[in-house]
Amino acid sequence: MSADWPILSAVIWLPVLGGLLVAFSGDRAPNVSRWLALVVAVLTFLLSLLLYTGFEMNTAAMQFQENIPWIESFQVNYHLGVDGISMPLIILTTFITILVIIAGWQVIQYKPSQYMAAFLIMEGVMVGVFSALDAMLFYVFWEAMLIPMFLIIGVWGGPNRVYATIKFFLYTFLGSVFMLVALIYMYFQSGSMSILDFHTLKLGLTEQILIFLAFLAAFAVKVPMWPVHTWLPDAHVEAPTGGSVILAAIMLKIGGYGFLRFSLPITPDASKELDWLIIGMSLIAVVYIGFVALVQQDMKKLIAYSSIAHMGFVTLGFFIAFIILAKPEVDSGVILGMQGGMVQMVSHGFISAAMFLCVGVLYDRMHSREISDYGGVVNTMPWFAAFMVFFAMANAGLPGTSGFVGEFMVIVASFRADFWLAFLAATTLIVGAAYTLWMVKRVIFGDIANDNVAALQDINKREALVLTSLAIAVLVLGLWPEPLIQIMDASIANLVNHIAVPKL
Amino acid sequence: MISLSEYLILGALLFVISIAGIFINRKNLIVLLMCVELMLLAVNINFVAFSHFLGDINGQVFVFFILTVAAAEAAIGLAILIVLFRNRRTIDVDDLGTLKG
Amino acid sequence: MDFNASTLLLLLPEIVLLSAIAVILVLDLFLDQSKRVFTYGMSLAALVATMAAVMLGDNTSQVVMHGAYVVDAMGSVLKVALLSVGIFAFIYSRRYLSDRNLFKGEFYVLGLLAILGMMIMVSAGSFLSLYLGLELLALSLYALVAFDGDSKPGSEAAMKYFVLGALASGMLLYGISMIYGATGVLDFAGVAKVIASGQADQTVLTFGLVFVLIGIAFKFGAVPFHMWVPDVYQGAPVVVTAFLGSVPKIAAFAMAMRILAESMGGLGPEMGWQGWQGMLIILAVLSLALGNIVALVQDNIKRMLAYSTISHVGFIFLGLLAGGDKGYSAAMFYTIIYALTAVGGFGLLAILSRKGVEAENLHDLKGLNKRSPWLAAMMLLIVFSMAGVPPTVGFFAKLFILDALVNADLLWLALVAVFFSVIGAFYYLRIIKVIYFDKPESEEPIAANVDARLAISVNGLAMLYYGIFPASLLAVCQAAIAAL
Amino acid sequence: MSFEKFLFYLFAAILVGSALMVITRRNPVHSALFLVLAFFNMAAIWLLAEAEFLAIVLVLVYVGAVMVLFLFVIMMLDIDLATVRAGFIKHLPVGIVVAVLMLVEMVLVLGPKHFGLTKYAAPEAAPADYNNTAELGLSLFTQHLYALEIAAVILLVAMIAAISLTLRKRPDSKRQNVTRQHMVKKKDRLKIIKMPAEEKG
Amino acid sequence: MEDMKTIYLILVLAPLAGSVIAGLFRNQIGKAGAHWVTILGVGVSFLLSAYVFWQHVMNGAPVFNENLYTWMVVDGLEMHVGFLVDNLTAMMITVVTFVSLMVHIYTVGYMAHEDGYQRFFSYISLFTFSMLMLVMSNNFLQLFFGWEAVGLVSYLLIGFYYKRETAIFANMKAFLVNRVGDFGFILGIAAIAMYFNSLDYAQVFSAAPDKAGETISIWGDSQWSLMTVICILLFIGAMGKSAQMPLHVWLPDSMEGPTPISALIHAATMVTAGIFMVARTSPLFELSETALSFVLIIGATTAFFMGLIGIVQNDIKRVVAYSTLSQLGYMVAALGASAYAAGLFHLMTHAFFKALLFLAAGSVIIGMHHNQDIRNMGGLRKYMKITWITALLGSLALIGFPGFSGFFSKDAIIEAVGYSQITGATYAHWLLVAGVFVTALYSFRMYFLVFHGKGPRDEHAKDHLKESPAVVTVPLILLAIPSVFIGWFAIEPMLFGDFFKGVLHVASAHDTLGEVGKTYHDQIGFISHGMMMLPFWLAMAGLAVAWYVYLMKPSIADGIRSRFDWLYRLLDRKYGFDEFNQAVFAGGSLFIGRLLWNVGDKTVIDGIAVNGSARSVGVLAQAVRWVQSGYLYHYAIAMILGLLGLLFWFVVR
Repeated sequence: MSADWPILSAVIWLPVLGGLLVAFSGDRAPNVSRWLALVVAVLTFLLSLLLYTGFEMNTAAMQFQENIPWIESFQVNYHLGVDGISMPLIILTTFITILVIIAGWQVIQYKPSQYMAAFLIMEGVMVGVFSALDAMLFYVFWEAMLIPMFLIIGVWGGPNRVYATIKFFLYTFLGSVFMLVALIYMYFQSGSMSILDFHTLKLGLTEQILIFLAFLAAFAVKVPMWPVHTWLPDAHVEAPTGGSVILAAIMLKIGGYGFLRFSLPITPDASKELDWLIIGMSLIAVVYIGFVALVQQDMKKLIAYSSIAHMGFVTLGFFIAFIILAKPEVDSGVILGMQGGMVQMVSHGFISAAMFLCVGVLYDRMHSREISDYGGVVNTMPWFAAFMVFFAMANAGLPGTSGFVGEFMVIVASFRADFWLAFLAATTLIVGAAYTLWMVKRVIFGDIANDNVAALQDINKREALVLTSLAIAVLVLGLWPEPLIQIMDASIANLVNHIAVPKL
Repeated sequence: MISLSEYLILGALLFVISIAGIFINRKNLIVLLMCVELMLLAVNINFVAFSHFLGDINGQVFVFFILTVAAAEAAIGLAILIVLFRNRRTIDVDDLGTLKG
Repeated sequence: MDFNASTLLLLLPEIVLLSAIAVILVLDLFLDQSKRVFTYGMSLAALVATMAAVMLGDNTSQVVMHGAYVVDAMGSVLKVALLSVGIFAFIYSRRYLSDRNLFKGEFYVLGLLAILGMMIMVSAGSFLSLYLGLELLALSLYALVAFDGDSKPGSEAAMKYFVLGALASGMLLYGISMIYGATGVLDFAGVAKVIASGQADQTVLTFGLVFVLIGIAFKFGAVPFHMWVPDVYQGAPVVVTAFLGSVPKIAAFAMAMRILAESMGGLGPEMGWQGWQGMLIILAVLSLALGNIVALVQDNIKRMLAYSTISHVGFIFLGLLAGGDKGYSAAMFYTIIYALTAVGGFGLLAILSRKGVEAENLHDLKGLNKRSPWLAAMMLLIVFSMAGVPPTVGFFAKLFILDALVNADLLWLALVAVFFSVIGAFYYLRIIKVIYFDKPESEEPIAANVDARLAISVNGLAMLYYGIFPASLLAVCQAAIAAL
Repeated sequence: MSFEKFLFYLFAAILVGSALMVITRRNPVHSALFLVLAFFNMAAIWLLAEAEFLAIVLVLVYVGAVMVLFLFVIMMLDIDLATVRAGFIKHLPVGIVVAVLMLVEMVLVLGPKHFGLTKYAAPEAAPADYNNTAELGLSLFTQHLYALEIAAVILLVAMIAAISLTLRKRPDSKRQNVTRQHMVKKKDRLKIIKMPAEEKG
Repeated sequence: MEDMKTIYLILVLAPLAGSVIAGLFRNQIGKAGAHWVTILGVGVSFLLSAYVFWQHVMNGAPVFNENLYTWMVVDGLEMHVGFLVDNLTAMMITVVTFVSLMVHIYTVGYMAHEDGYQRFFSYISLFTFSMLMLVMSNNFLQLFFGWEAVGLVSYLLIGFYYKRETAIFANMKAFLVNRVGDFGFILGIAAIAMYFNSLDYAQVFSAAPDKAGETISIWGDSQWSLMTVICILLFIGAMGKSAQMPLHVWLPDSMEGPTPISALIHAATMVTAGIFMVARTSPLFELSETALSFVLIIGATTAFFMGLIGIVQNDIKRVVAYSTLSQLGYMVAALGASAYAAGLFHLMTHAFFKALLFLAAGSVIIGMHHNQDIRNMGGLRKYMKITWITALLGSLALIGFPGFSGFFSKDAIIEAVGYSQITGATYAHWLLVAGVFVTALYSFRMYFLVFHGKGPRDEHAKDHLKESPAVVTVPLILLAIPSVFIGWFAIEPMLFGDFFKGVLHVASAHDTLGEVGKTYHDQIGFISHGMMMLPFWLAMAGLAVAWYVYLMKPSIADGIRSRFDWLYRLLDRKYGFDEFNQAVFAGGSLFIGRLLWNVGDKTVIDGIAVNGSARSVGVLAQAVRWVQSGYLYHYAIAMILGLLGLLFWFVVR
């Protein structure tokens, strides 16, 4: 389906231009900037909903396509389009952005207009990443994300922000440049920069493996996968709440999305050849990182590590496909795993956002993220505590919340691959609950730990609004994931059919 | 007869001497400038020799321009030297070490 | 004799510029210091007029003046580029110079003469005119570096620049003499013809080539012929650095193209490690490595940007050595963009410098975002463009180079290049860091003239504009290279 | 060995020797003078290569102008000779090694293998009516007109640069302004002040 | 069927509605509003349950199995949310809603002066909803949902007194230990999903016999029976929820929650979810004798050894808690012996009498002003008549005094296990028999210490001792009725009739209840038969010993304690499970976590790889920088060396 008017472009450029406008509005009248930003964000969200309403579920083809030449001599086109894989992520992006803007309403007093602008620009660029069908366009958006994020963490971040931002930037930059070389290489092999053309490009195994590794460098850093994950805790700890939210809720997803859009379809044979690597890294993420999360003293660090562990499920879900495909006696589970990974991404988008917002709520009041500075918050902030416990439970994968769905699907799927894969993956039930609940216990429960806690005010209406909307999202997705599954079904099935056929 | 090779090796000798001069003269910028003149001389002999052996006047024309430029260069070089000396009261190369790293 | 009046028409840009220089030189003598701005205005007008002459002129490929002067599209494009970058450099200089009692006509005259030298280099058709253009440029630059006669670093830098520059031009001449000896001609087309015929002694040619290449490498500032770059960039007044760090790169590119591609093309990429491709590979890799690594530990921005220049030169070399239309046009694109970027970066430093205070250390940029968000944003764009982060144009410049490398089966070089780019990103981030993350040391607002503000805005936004629409400039470059 | 060759080697030997002197002399004045000697010998060698005009120009321009300029500057800048040679010996070995290596590499290329008489036969002596100067002049003003113009500009640059660099208005130096001296009027110099007569007290 | 569907929906959602209202609008509706709205919700549920029970059991309504909505369909695997209502479900929902209703009413009195009153009601209503979802599910997924949801509520309620460090430690412990069980459970579900490609009970059960012979390779080439693997995995889940050794450790600690919770969740309903689940999946368990043996041994072991600990406990609630553990062991053992009906039967009777005992204990605690140490009590029968009587009835039911409900269910289990032929049956049988003595001993030890003897040792408490209010005592009475009588009425249909026909599958080889049934004629006959068996006499002996040792001659108790000091300490430390877990699992995890963090993340990845490479680049930069010395001759030599190098490389070579 091709829309009569370029919805995708609108969803990309409206926030970008709106962001520039907000930045220009300056800080003389901060409320104007804030409202302007909110209006832009809401409009963008509404626009993005058109993608859902106009979406055709039963096809794997790209929809809402726009294709105009950009750099003709390189066959680089401004080619946009969405399928069932990218569309939910776009809506997630536009949704979360609204929350981020509301969450930063009062908290951000230093240059609020730039803050809001950075997030809006970030939003547009991230939507661009999800909707780009041209590899170069994708890469441009991909890298362009770094700039606003770098500033968000650096300008509004914590005391150690310089180390964190530079680490964040260099890590991701290092990862992605190798992807760039791979893209260029494929451009010469195919004579086109279209991702869809790459999908059908015939490549030898060695080529595929090298390309796969280049992609891996980019996506593994973004996801992030062990052992290239250490930027994430640092970045999260230093980032302002909104930055953490966007980072966890969306930017990490871009890595996972990259696997689906690039690694798997372009280099299926290499993916198959190296599936053990990814699966190994994923399981290490789940188990190792789980244990590491357990001993964190800093709430944000803990949640950051928890994010890494949860993202391990995503990559696991994607790559067990090859083990299942290699087992002739098992005839299903591939789609289940991939869908599981996707659901996990969306769900983690909500939950991690909520968790970081919760920490943000506390941080705004006490200016500390140390678990030991808290204790008995429930006494003074009962409503907040309710939210926090709810999201903690979702984080621990409680059925009925979205956190369960993806994990469940991936575990079920990985069982089909191998008992021990499922076994190790399922340890998250225990470890994930352990670190989450232990934190909740130390922060929320108990007697009032100190005078600061005693002076806490419960959440205000704005915070409640943000947390409530996330809670609803988490619940709805947990109780009825079918609509999301339906959106993705055709695209995932198509992808699975595609990777099942060797390219060699 | 004098072969081209002999001219060229003479040029090479001058060239090498000028290079060595630049390296071993650490105390006096003026000698450095003279070394540069020596190097241009080495080049010029090449051109003259080639011009002679190729029977082509262009080589000599080139030398003519090199001489012109070298004169201009010397003027500017010495002017800079004077500025430098005015500022620092020395033309010791070893003292030209504030810009580094 | 192929000389007639219409030939002069082809030389019109140079003639216009030279006439303007003469007029300005004389008029300036009669101007009071208070009216010196008139010289400035005339200089800009001269540049604009020259640019108009270039643009309106015929640029179909032809060789005139007995092979000394080449008219072609590449020449025109490069001339326009260096004139425009020159305009930026002039605009940034005004307030800086007048704050320091350096606002003299000589500055602009020397600058214009340097530009004239570069234009001569750009359209040089023989080694002779190239050499003369080069010397015209170099002599003007030596003088400009020492322009602030009371500056100790300035005179030191000028001396170093002069000695090393003379050494390099000596080597270049030695190389030219060898090539002349091997081929018997001095014009590029003739050399190319002799090489193509296979009559020339290969060893002698290569021998000459090494020396010539050193001349080119020196002009660019490629490792190990880069030693002057940091010292001169740091020592020269920042407005001179802005000029010298940007425009001459375009001329150097032209020089490289004329010598390597046009005349010595036969020793080019198809010869692989036997020809200049191999030499450039060595220089490029060294430049990328050294430039990026040493820049990491610099606190003086001018010096940091100097090392950054060295690394960018590595990239330009990569494009050149990749060869072919793709490689040359990528290198051309890169060079033009780099010049534009560099002039913006140094220009901003000039804007930030106040009377008696040089903005040249990293901490001088502290909290710029707080003091002037707009200037900070422009610097952000410029720095990210240098780092090669999309959507700034620096990314596409690098992309096209990488593309050319992959095309030339030099994938490993592409990987080396991107690897060092990542290392290099670190020091660019340091600049962004001080601008955005740090608290300003003084809240004093930045006093910049309207013209400088306008120029820096155009300059910064150009990074973004060409980043979003790189195709236009790229097409121009490709067309120019294709017409060679 | 032909006479020509003998002359060549003689001049070459003096040339190289004086070049070595240039770089090794403690006193820059001596260096400059040896450089002059080198130029003279070079001029002689050029004569052997039938570049008469250039040989003359070298002597006239270089010895007559440039070297005088050098000497002038050396005299002007009062240089402390005692420190000038320090460290010379220390760096000499490195310099020699580099120079020898360099020379070996160059000679390998420039040797008879590539430039011997078999490759480049010695040219016939020019006919008697051959006028090197005229030939050069003809070439310069036709074929190399463009270059000549550029050369002119280069000289202009040298002029501007040298003047702008060295000419400085010192704020503390006192200078006459002749125009203003001429324009001076009586009333500028003399002021008549009317004072009331003193009263005797 | 549509109307039934509506009824089921209302039945499930009414408590949820009550919970949400009480939770979200707690300030608006106030305390009274909270308990009214939730009691109303649960009351509706109970009435509808009773109706459903009547419809199914009395009127023989057909089994209801319908999906409400599709949770998701992916990769050919359909997952729905739906209800399966048969006799088993009907019995479960009736028990659950009845006990829940009682607890709701009781709570009005028990919690009257506590903070978080509304929150409490919200929680227990939510629990009722979750439990109903669990038992009414027609598929494994929804079962798991309810399974975890009750776990969540249990977590919330154990930590109800969130200021108390022990409470919030206990609730985390409970959740985590349950998670260990769920870990197995979810793997079991995954296995089912893989081999049956469905999670629907009906589909799985009907396909199960075909899969009986399948094997699964887990480690190397060794082949395991698929059914054994699935069943053991599922049972691990049950071990967590139903607190079987070694996953029992959370249950005693869960007594940190308010007493009504102990009654509702940690005695009557939630902890029996494991029993329910195994019974529900009996078609699978019947296919694996290995799994059944495993179940049997675990159950019997829990039954005996946990009972032993009950003897040395002094906290009134903990005694009951260990009793619960022990009784759960009995139920599990019944399952292991394929006497599912007996297990469920005991589940039901236990639900009543254990809820009764807990609530009675709660009543005592109210009377004693939250002093829970039985050594401080005594002679309470004088002050709290109703509590005393009902507690006595409950205790008698617990020890299996003939005629009481517990007698029927427990005797049936012991007999059934006696008939079992599978591996470990003999071991299990003897432990269960011995357990009867232990049960009687700890039950009546507590009873005598609390209600008999010379009045409270705490003189201060004496002054305030009085009977609890009606909201407390009425539920006691209401619970006492079924505790006494339900066995009499239910034994015949449930154990030997066709109450569970079509619900529970018992392979003919395992039909132990059938063996028991051969000697069964009627209730009187069963009682008289039972009174001739060893368990009855052991129970009486236990009662007598308790009377003698704790009431008549307390010095004997001390003597025994000092004589068997090692045993006492072993029991007092609960065999060291807690210490072991704390040291090995909690401590080990933290140790591993710190190790991985400090060594793995901080030192190797960040320290060496990331910062190390940054540092080495910096060192390199400094080194190269040193070459840029500022001296002209160095610069020149660099150029010359460059020239030399290039010449050497390209010309001379």
